[in-house]
Amino acid sequence: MPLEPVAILPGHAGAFPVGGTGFEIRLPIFEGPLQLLLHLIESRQLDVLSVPLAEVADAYLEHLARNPVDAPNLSEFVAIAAQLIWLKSRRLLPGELPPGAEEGTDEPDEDDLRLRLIEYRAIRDAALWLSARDGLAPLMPRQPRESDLPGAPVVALPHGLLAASLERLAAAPEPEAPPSEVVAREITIGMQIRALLDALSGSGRVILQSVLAGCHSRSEAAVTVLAMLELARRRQVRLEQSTLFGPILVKAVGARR
Amino acid sequence: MTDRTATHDLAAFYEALLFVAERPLTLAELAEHASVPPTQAESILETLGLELEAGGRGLRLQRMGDEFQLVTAPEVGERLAGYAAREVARVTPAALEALAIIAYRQPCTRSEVDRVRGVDSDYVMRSLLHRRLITEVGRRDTPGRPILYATTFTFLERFGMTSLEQLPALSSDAASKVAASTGPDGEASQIPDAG
Amino acid sequence: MTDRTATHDLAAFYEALLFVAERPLTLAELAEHASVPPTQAESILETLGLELEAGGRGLRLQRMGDEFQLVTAPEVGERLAGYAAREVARVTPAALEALAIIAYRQPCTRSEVDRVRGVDSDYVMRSLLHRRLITEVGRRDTPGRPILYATTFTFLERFGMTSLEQLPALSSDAASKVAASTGPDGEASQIPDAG
Repeated sequence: MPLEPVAILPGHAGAFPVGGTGFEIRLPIFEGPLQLLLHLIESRQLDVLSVPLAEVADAYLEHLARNPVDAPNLSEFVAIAAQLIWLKSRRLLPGELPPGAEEGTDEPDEDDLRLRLIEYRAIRDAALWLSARDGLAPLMPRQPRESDLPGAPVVALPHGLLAASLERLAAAPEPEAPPSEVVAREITIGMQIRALLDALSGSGRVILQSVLAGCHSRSEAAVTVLAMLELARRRQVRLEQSTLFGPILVKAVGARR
Repeated sequence: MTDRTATHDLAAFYEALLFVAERPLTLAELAEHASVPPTQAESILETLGLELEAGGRGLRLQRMGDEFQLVTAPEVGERLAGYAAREVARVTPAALEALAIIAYRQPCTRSEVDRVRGVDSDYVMRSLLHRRLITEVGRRDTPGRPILYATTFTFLERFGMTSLEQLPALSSDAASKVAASTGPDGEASQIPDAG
Repeated sequence: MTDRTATHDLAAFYEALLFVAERPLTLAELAEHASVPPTQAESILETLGLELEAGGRGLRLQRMGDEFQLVTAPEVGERLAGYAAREVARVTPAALEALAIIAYRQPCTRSEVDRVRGVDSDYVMRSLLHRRLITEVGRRDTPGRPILYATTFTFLERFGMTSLEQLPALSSDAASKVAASTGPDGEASQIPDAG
């Protein structure tokens, strides 16, 4: 069969069907080469475990020639096409089989591809299982309420705390004057998350205030705090503070005591 | 399915429903959610209450008039009190700042709090609302009609005060910091109809 | 008081504690609140989980790693879904594949997901992160220090499971393969030292 050019879709254009009233793009049908290969095998009611994969080569190439492939995954499609063509060529030229290899036994390459297919099939089945359950019978946690906690005798906080809090705020240096034009923010939450994770990679715990002490600007400190909160939200760290305004202990989740 | 199984299943449903509900539910609502007449809903709730009690569970069904809610069992109250005391005592510096700003300049909007603190206060405001330390008291009559917040009675209790006049005077620096920043919301001192 | 009664009482306490807690609690926290060693806390939690299930209650104990929370029972999920009437966008088939790989192999890196699917999974991973179905849990200690991902409580809640053990076994040929295979990043089973 003559090889035809493979149609290519730019970027992710086809991977995300655009839903809506009467307007839908749904291309390509197969996001990955393994998905396509598995479909070709199963739609012919062949057994993944025993079908010589070379037999599926033509169907695979034909599909590739007719249907566009999205650019990011093109190389995977082509790599598997190449593997299939190679498998087929070996079957067509039995004389070329390496000595010792018997007709009909799997070549190492075929083994690899078959194992990938089997692995992928298991995941696809698991995904189908998940799909059947998606949101149908969700387990719901509870939103806590103020009234949950019994009116335990709480020691009243000194109201001077409030004024002290404002005095501290007033004493803090004013933020730098806003720049006259928009400049790229030099410090991102992502950067500070990495910095915090690095700091945690040693003992698994770090005092927030000591990290903040190393910050060069108010905005860097603010971003660091946001990064810490983000990590807490993702449950990667736990925050502990035993006394008001005391040291805030940041602990990597899973860190031993 | 026997009647008893059906009742038990509906009791489990009510337990879950009351667990996720954000407020006590009325008998009428509970009946509607299970598509049963109120009398049957009542007997299902009775079953639930008995099952919780007989099983020695950590939760109980509480009835107030025709409203129902799940609450913690009295047997565990003492143990929980220790936990509760620790939780309630947790006021973060950020929350304290926001609370202080609101206390001294109430009523005020969230963006005023943001401006004084120099950072976004969305989360702390929600946590203060959740703890009933502040409450919405109306809207400022400026574009966008931002919500105005004020402190509550719970706030006074929490800080051992009987009135706002007991708040200590601020230093001039702090006072100007709190008072000065009026922003796009308009006049900070304009008090709305709390209506 | 017999041991069994003591365990039952503590199970009731844990039920109440998890009911009022603002977030999932860790085994260490639960042990601390009951003043028992973690191993005992774990067996109390096990008792609680079994009692809830055996009693056909409307609630279940959910475990993710060493964190625990109470959730509604799967049996009432369908009825409750009607109550909550939350319009949830379904997870796309592509994202479900990625999710399945992470669920079975966690913690794992993006390139492992890419490799099993034979497809670039950047977009689906970001969408799973955004929906909080997966989360970053650390980095693999191999060149490039790739980020490791794991599933979350939201994942369990959404797919109606109380623990990862409820995932069905992978088809037998593949199970060993998926568990054992190593990606380009190196050892799949190597969990980073969290500290």
